Amino acid sequence: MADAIPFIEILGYWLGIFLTLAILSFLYKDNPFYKFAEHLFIGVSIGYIITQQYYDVLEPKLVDRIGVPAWHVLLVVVLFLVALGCAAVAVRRRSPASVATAAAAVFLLAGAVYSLFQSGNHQELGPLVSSIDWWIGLIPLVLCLMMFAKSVSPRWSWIGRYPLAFVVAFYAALEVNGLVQADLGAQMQRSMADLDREKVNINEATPEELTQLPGITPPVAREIIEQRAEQPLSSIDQIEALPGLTPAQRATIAEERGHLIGLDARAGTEPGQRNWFRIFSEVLLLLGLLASLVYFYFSIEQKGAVGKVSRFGVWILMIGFGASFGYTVQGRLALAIGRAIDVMGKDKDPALAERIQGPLVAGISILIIVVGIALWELKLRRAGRGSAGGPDAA
Amino acid sequence: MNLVKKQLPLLIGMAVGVLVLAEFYVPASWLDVTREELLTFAQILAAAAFVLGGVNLIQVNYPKIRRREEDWQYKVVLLAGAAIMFAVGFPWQDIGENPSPGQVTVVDGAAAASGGAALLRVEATRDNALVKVDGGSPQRAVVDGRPLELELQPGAHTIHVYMPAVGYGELRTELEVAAGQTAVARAELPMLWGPSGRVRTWLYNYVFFPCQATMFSLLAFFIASAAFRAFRARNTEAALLLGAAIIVLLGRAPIGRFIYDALPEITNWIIDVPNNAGRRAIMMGAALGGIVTGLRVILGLERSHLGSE
Amino acid sequence: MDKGRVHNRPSLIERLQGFDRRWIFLAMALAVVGPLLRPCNLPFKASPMVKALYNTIDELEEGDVVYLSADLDPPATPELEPFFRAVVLHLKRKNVKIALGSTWYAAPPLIERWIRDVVEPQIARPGEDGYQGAPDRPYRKNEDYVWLGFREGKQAVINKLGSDLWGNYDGRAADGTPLDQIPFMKDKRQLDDFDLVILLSAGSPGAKEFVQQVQTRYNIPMVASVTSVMTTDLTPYYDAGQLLGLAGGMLASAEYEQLVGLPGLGTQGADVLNVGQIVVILAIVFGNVIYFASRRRRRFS
Amino acid sequence: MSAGGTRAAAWARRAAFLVAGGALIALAGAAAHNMAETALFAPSTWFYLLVIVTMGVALYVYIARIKKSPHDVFIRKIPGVDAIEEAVGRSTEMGRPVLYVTGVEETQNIQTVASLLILGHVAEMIAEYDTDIRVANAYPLTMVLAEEIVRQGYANAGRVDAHRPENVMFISSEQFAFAAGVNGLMVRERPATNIFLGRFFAESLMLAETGYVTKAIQIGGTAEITQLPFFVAACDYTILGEELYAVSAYLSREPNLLAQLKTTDLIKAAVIVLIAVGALVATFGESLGLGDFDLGTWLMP
Repeated sequence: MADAIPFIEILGYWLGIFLTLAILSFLYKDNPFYKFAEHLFIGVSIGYIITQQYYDVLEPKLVDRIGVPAWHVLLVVVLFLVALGCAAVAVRRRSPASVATAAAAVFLLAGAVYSLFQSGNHQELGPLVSSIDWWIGLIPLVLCLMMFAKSVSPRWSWIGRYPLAFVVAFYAALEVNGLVQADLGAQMQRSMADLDREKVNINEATPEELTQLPGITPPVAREIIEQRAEQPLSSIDQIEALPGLTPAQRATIAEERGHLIGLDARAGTEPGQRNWFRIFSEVLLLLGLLASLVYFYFSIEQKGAVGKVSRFGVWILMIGFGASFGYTVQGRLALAIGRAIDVMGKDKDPALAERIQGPLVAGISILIIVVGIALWELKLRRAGRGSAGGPDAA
Repeated sequence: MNLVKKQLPLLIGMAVGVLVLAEFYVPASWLDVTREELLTFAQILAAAAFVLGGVNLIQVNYPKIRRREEDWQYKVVLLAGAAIMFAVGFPWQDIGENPSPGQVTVVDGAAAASGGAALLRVEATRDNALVKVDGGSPQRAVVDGRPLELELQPGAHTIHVYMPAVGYGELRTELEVAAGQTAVARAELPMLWGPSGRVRTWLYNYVFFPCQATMFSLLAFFIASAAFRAFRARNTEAALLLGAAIIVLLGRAPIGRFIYDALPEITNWIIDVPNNAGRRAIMMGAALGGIVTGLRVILGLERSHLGSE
Repeated sequence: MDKGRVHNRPSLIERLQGFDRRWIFLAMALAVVGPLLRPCNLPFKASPMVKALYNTIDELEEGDVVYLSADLDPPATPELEPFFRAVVLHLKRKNVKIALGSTWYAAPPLIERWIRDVVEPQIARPGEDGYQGAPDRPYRKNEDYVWLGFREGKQAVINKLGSDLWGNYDGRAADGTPLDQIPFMKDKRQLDDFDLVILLSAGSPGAKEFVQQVQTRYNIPMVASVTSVMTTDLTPYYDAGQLLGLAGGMLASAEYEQLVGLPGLGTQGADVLNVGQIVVILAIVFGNVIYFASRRRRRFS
Repeated sequence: MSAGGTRAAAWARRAAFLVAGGALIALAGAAAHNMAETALFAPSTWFYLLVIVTMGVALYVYIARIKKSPHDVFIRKIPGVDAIEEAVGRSTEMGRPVLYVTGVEETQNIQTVASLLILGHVAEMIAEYDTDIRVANAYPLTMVLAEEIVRQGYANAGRVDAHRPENVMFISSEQFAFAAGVNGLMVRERPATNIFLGRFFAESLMLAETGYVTKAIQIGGTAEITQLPFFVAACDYTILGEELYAVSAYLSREPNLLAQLKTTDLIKAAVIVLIAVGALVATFGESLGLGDFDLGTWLMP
């Protein structure tokens, strides 16, 4: 049904392709196309964030709970503050103007509160207001308003400390409890494990233990359990030869064999079989962990034996960083691949891709951007400003 | 004023912190209830902070336009983008009467239908509308400028008329027809505004989405150049990092197996053993650091986040 | 003087060091686009962490309910969308109900699109090229799946999911349907009530925060598919049994596609990864060759 | 003023005492009230509570001790810290500003807190050297704090007049818009020193790369481990993970921070010993006559 898709959508795809290339033009240098796309994106994202946060969080959690439109409550709060402020000034200076303003504010406030109760749309407000729950619902509103105080006047910035103190302490407490369990406790527990864990005895193991083994999927595990009920297996080779397996399963198991890290290393047919490579790995895991912890121990100069240990720890850390680097490169590449797939229409229905003509549109966009940048550079050169800075301008 | 300006916020922070901290260790139900409330407050404040961020950005950018600072034209684009996205995010159709997506009426007489069948006529106001009957494959509602007519077996049917794009109302009804009757589905399919509305989704799909994704994809290029120009085996540590990186890069690509068939296994071992050892040490160290910093905030020993007078 | 002039002329190595990096950008662009035009489809096999994830999901039974948290934004789609498609197909084949939620504001329109493209229609049609294994069936909104929407709050929202999922979503789905009218959600009051939690994470808050805030505390069965970048951050959690399976990045998504028999975007991308990664490796090697060569020259002169 | 200040402080202390005492009494009372239905304490959490309480107590003890004799505290040298002053000096010579990026997290993040602490000292250093600073923030709240902290730094150096609030900027909370904004800043203003401290995600590479090209001295530090390889790669000095927290203590010699470092070290030493003992017991327990005793499970049932 690609032909039914409205033209405005196709136009959208074209715009997307153009913006993609406009941003990629940053790779040549910072230029008006990039700046345009960037600013458009920032602007759109601001509008997007505000509306999304309002409809998904502020409306259900704040506005709906109060039961009246937020602006109405806001009005009451503002009027209240005005009245309070004027009253304070009036008491101190005894000025008639502020007395009058305060009186007016109180009058309006009374009106606003009255309308709160009387407004036809919110007849349930009466019982709401009498519940403690409703008043608790006002607290976050007040905190929000306090947060906005600084935007109104820098002199009020101290008001913002209340919500800030709340938020920082709150998240700190959440994080402390999370860290102590997941990142400290659970990791300690894992590190205190038996270094010499025996091979999984396939004649005794539970289905869960079996499926942990390489190449053993739940159906294969069921086969093993059936088989061993009749007669215990005498070697790992027998798994491959189980009668109920599909050729694909058999091929997978054959691929996963291997005495160092494969199936043979992890599974045996008798109790108490040692897995020497596993022991080596577990010991290295433990020593590497302890040495790296020593590196992050700050109360001792890293000389002599301690220095050697922590140097070993740094090596372990660096190998880990290398692994991390490899994964990160892959992730970044995937981002570019994703854009290429999208622009070339490889992820779309062929009929739709036919209508979009991604590569052609990309070519035209590149042409527009190249000509545009050339003209822009020409103009800059005429103006005597030389070439504008870009990522390679050093 | 120091009390109101400094000590009281700190005390509130302490109280909140202790409550949330204690909740995990003390299984008292009132603590649970309090925690739930506080969680909601925190969520609201987090959302409001984003709104504040938007307001601040406008506060920052508007003077730049007024003062005609360098690149002020782009700030206009920025503010216009924000204003448009903000405006289309409001569900305008909710003001006044909500437009209906259409209705189905069943009338007697089905001239074009063969004996014993009923007829469905779809009168869609939009040329691109699609029709699905009983969850089958979609059909265009307007064929060569004429409304689609379909034969229906007598009995109950579900009719779904919709647009092949997001942000329109859709007509989804169940109807019952007898032989010789005609069901007329008038589908208005009004365009919707608001969070899942037409224009907002369009802007998300074709501006927000490609821009954000492309911003990230610049990294693929930067990483290649960093690899060429900055990634050096300056010393043992860097050499180890490099070596592990190259092994993992090869081992985590399909081509690794063709170079040396144990490469994926070696990669898995690097991830499982040295990587996990170092990573776990960092994790535990960071956890300890995080706990103490958190405790300092909760105990009120840390007040830099509140700024100074 | 002559000598000095010779010295002033940039040597090959010095010229290579001043090499305009935009050539590398161009090489990278070609490395990404080229293999898409000419795929070579090298085979690969699933790694243990991905297999563990697959097995965990395979053990679910008909009628089970999973909570799928998609904490991501557009840039994560190349890596996580293939996984989403594959895992949803897997769940649909097993007739498992899905509750979708998110803690990222950038996600909702994206997830709504995925629901339309992947969750609602039938994706594995028998007899169609490329698809292997059983077909799935179309999923109906609020009967087979529910889209709960997005809520802000970083750790707070995750913590809240752990203790009061209904409260977090204010008792209703994203389309406004009250949760107590959705039969399979009736007794799913908190994360612990679900049979499995599947995380698709592109950063923070994400899998790490889920493990910290709820998994360890309530001992919730949890698996995660994350972007490549986050993978090594999370392997200790997998190793310690906090995550029952972990898929990291595009290749892992491709491996999952292979396991469920739905070759798609991930498999397409895995092909391109080969060339891209070789380009990066060559860049590292050449960069270092130049570095060491210039260092030796400096030492001699 | 000072008299009023002390009096207010005294009142504040009294109030704090009252509130804290009241909270404790309330807690105890409510707990007692709840005793009938639930236990006062969840026994399986004893180890976590022990860790937290020990840390809290150790923190106070260390603070008291350090206040008494601040110079007895030993902290090992942290490579990369001395580099900050050197880099600021070079910036002064070149007459170019120092760019300080506080990371892309909000204020509640502990890394952001550490970064802001270090910012205070950097700002003071900069005021003393009479150099310019630019602070880039990803969140409005961070900007608010950073501005006050920089102002305080200038004040400590006695140069409040030189502080310009517009040098502390909110760029964007959209990660990549932020990176692009900071990159633009680097290209335009060409800071001679870039300091990236705090929590960083994918943008670390973009920042460090552009900084590398503008030939700035770069100091990078984050506890976000996935980003460290890039800081190691492209920065002149790297502050690894937890060292970030140590730096703020090292620079300020402030009792609070030193106590924090000492407390972590104390527990860390205990953890090292516990893990070593636990692993040995688990492995050789049977030959030692301990049977199936497992320290890990005993501590955290």
